[in-house]
Amino acid sequence: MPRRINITRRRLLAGAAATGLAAPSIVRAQGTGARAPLKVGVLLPRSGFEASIGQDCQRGVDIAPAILRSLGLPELTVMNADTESNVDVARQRAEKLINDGAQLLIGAFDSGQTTAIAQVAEQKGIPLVINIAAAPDITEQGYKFVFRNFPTAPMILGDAFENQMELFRIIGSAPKSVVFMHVNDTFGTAMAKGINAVMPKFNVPYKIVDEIAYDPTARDLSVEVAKAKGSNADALLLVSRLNDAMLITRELVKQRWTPQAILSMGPGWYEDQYLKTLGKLSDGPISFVPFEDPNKKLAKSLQAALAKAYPGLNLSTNHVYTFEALLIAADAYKRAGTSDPKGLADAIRTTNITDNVSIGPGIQFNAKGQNDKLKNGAIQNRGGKLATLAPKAAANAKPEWPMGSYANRT
Amino acid sequence: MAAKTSASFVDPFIRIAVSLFEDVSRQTIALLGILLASLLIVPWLVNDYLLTVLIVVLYFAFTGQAWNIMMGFAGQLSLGHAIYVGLGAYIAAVLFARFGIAPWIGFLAVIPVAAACGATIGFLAFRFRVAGVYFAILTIAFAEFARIGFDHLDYVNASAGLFLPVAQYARNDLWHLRGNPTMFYYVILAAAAFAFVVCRALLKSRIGYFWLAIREDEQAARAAGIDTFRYKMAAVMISAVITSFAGVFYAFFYNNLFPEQVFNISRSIEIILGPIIGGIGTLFGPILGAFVLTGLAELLNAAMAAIGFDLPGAKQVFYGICLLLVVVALPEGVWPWLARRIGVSESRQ
Amino acid sequence: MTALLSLKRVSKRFRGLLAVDGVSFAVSAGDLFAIIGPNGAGKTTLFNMIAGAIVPDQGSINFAGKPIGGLPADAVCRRGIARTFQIVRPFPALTVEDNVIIGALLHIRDVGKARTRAGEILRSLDLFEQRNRIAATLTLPDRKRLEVARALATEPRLLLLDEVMAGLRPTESDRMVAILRSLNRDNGLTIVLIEHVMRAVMALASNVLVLDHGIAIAQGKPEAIVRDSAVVQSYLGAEPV
Amino acid sequence: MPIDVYLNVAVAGILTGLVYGLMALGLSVIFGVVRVVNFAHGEMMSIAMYLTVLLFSGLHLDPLVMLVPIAAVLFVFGYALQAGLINPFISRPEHSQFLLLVALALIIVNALLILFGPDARTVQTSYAFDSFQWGALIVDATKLYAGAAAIIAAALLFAFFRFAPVGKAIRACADNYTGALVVGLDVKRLYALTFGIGAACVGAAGVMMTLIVDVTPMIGPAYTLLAFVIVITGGLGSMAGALLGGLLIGVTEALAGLLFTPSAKSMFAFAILVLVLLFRPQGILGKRSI
Repeated sequence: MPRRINITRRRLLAGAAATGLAAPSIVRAQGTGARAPLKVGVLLPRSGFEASIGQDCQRGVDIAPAILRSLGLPELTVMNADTESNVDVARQRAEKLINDGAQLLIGAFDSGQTTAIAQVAEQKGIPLVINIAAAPDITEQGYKFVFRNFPTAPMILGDAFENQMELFRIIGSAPKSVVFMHVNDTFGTAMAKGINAVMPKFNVPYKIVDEIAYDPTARDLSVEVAKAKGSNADALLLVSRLNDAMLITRELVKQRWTPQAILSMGPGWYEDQYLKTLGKLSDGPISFVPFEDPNKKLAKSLQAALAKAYPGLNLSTNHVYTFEALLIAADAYKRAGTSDPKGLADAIRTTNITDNVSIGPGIQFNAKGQNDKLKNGAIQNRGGKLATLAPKAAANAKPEWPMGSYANRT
Repeated sequence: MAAKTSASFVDPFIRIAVSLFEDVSRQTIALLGILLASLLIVPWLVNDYLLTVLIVVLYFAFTGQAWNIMMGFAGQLSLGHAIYVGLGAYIAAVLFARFGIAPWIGFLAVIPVAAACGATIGFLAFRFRVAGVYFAILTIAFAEFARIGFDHLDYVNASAGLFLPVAQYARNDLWHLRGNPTMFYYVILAAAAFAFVVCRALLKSRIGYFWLAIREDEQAARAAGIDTFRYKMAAVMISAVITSFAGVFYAFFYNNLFPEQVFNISRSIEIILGPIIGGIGTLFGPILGAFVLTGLAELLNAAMAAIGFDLPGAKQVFYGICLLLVVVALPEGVWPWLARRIGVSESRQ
Repeated sequence: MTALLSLKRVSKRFRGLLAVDGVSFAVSAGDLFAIIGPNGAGKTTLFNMIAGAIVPDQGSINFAGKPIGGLPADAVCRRGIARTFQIVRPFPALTVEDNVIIGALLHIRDVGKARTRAGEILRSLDLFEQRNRIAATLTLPDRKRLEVARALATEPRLLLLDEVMAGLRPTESDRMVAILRSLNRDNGLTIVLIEHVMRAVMALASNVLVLDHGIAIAQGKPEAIVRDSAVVQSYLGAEPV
Repeated sequence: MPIDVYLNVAVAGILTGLVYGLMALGLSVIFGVVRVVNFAHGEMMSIAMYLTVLLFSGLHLDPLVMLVPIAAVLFVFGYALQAGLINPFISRPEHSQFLLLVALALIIVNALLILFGPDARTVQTSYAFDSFQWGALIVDATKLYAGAAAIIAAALLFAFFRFAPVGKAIRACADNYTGALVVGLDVKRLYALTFGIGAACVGAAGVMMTLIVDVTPMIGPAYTLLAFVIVITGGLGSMAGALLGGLLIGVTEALAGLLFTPSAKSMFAFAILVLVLLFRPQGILGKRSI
């Protein structure tokens, strides 16, 4: 805590310099021994408007060390930094972490903050493993030290339609028309832009009768839902966030409309808080999202670790991919046998982890640093738990279709 | 004859240069010299992290100086300066990303747009007698318009964000603003120094006196024959154009733009905190304010890291408390207080 | 000789109240013209219309042969009419010198030359010693003179003074009278003043206009005005000389 | 689009607008009297919202029962804030007041983040999902209750300023500061009272708002801005104006969302604000002040 507030410029610089300059020497001292823990800087938006997600991701970080140890992977020293949901702070924190000796960076959920960090990482030659960020551009910039183990918006869309088609085959029916509602933020817009390009590649049986974009800071979605209801579509196709997913559900109940299905292609509808807050009303929606494969061994141990550390919490996408980023780091460190950033980056490039948590064949990166093998799952809310419906390899339940009327639940 | 013409051509510039430093006390010149010299050699002394912090400091010193023209000189409270940053950022970035046009040329395109935007807001406000808090809200409204508008503007990729191609770090390309932090540091240092000199020149010129008159008492200024509408318009437009350069810098430094980030009200607030804390209407105020605020934020981070206290939000609470204490204890800002302490006189303008 | 300033049937209404009702008068160049009348007679409203702070509802105002009624205040000032305010309004946070420089800059574009000019004016009004003080810290008489100085710096042909003597002690008031007389006689400046202090009016004015309830009830030489029965009844009766 | 959709949306807009109006009323009262622009208004509301959530989850008290006690708590908060911190700032320039309240807002937002965590909190009453149906018109029950409570609270406030001696004194203070001093009113206390009353308004609005929206620590700034838009549209300092502004903005946003893309609906609120500023700078029901 600052003792006094009237700090002169000189004293301020001196103070900052003292904290800043001391760090690199520690790195050099530790960097020589291969067995020393790898210093991993984790940048997450833990305050500001993305605090909720950032702090959820952080849980994935907190439960990771024990699991990694049990896998026989080398120790990691995690250095946490808060980006405050702000691009410039993200950049400054990244510089600070590297300065304090971080040998690898992980972050940062938000595409803007991630890009700002990516530049620092690239410039310093420190590998960055992106936990979550869907903007396609990030891995199209020619970065050499930036890796992303998360699907891009077009990948998410492609898988969503593939899984929907599989679902419709299993059920033997499909909606004829949908209304497409999406939040007008970075992710929502990227998805909305991608949909026209991706959808024609699949023989999707329904037509989009209306597209409704809404404000990410919307306080009230009654108009949006009334408009959707007025379009008389069979089902709702959505890209939303947690808070608006809850708002939309409430409005559906109050406006007495239960669509045949709620098909979500983003966060919100399967998240823990959604299930907890809405109780019985949370049942039914199907989410087509990057998710865990519940049949994988590591997924089970991650679930167990989470249940122990945060009882009552369901595993979320945030936990899964943040954990996997640390997994990638530890794995690369083990194989590289050095904390030299260049060596680490080369090791990451040749990553081939098949025993992972998320759906799909495993973790590999293409030349651009993107894991293009990632697969989404289709998951449905059932009695406060999540059931995986597709793809076949990860499925553990049959779909409930059409969803039960909201009117009969209370 | 030739010598004489060239002398008479150079003469006004010399006179301007001299007039910039006449009636400046020796301490002030010494202070300025020390400040500039230490800022110039800084890249050799500090690591990249501190350099980034200093870039942020100078960025806010620059925008604070530009904002101060409107508020500190002409007395018009703008809470929507993010609009000029955003316009500068988007125009320069789009020109570069789509047509490969260098940001310096891009800035030439930014100037008329920023000036026109400032002129529009100014014209509406001053013609329709929107003043004080109402003017402040009007400026917010325009920044919000821009935010929502850009959120829907497909040409700049709407809210999905605009990304600049990756910077080549191997060499510093000043012309295309691609390079390492040291290059960006000198760019923003030059900009901040330029803004300082321009502001001082403006303040000591006829227009500066007229602005001060308007700030002090608009009706009395009119009675003294000052066409207040015209000079207020000039203040908005000059401030807008200078601020818009900060946007160009922002776009090329961070390499990505999201309307939600650049046009956000919190951006406008960040811009004005420095000059208010430092001392409104003074030339050193915005610089000092930027140092104090960014330094404070980093210091709090470092202090919390040192004691191993990792609680999201705690830093902001302490930061808020510090702001509160400063504004309660030093109503005129830190600089006028400090200037009295160290015996440097900057007349209370 | 044509008048420098002439008003014809000028009226102004505020909500229901007719503040100035068809007032006409003329001021010739070189005149020292006083407007007197009880409180609320419409004197300041009349001033504000001449100076451009208020637009008249009816009537015409001509200055140097051209209509100025309805022009904004700054345009009126640039035509050559400077004013002071009843409640003084120097630029409070600026120095005395800067206050006057601002006035001088209206016609002198160069700041250095404006400063020289401001110095001359401040000297003539005994304010030069105080030039580096902040205006807000001056005493009331000094602030009143500062306002006159700022007005003079705009190089007016006509000076409108709104109760510059009010609140001054007799010695200070005498000093002001001397300054105004010198400006009028030595520099040929035309002055129109609103005044309550009759002693000053009698000492200074060459012509007097008496306003009552917005109507001009008398006009003439000061000696004649004092004898006018209507004036005595409405005004002087209440407040003997 | 069937006509009943318009009807439903318009009614929802009116009800939400009423609650917005009540929130903005607090801002208007404070500005009208104290002449301080409360840039921490939305943040103060989020305090009330968290209090509601706490009491609801702890004691299972219905939010509508908590209306008066929470308004009272906020009154005390507002009173103390004005008396302790803001009072010296009354004569300071706007930017100085602005900074003070922005700092306060920053502290509130982040203190709430530390205390309650980042996740959205909600109050799930037994009637949270009720709605009334009359033919094609479906009205959200919580919005109806909140709207009704907003009208009652506003009516009480009007009565207070019209009939209570203290209310009249405050009005006198607002009309003529020096006059109030001359007749011996304790202006400082009246200012603190006014700030308290404004805070109580926003407290009551916060309680009702929890029926309609979930609360997060970051919710404040958006509501501060919204309150500004409403109050300036309606007329800063005018109580009826705040309610009218709330209705106008509520209905405008609702219909704009229906007719155009909902993601741009707040643009229409700002458009109304700009038009009002240009053609009636004092706001629709405001008095022209100097």
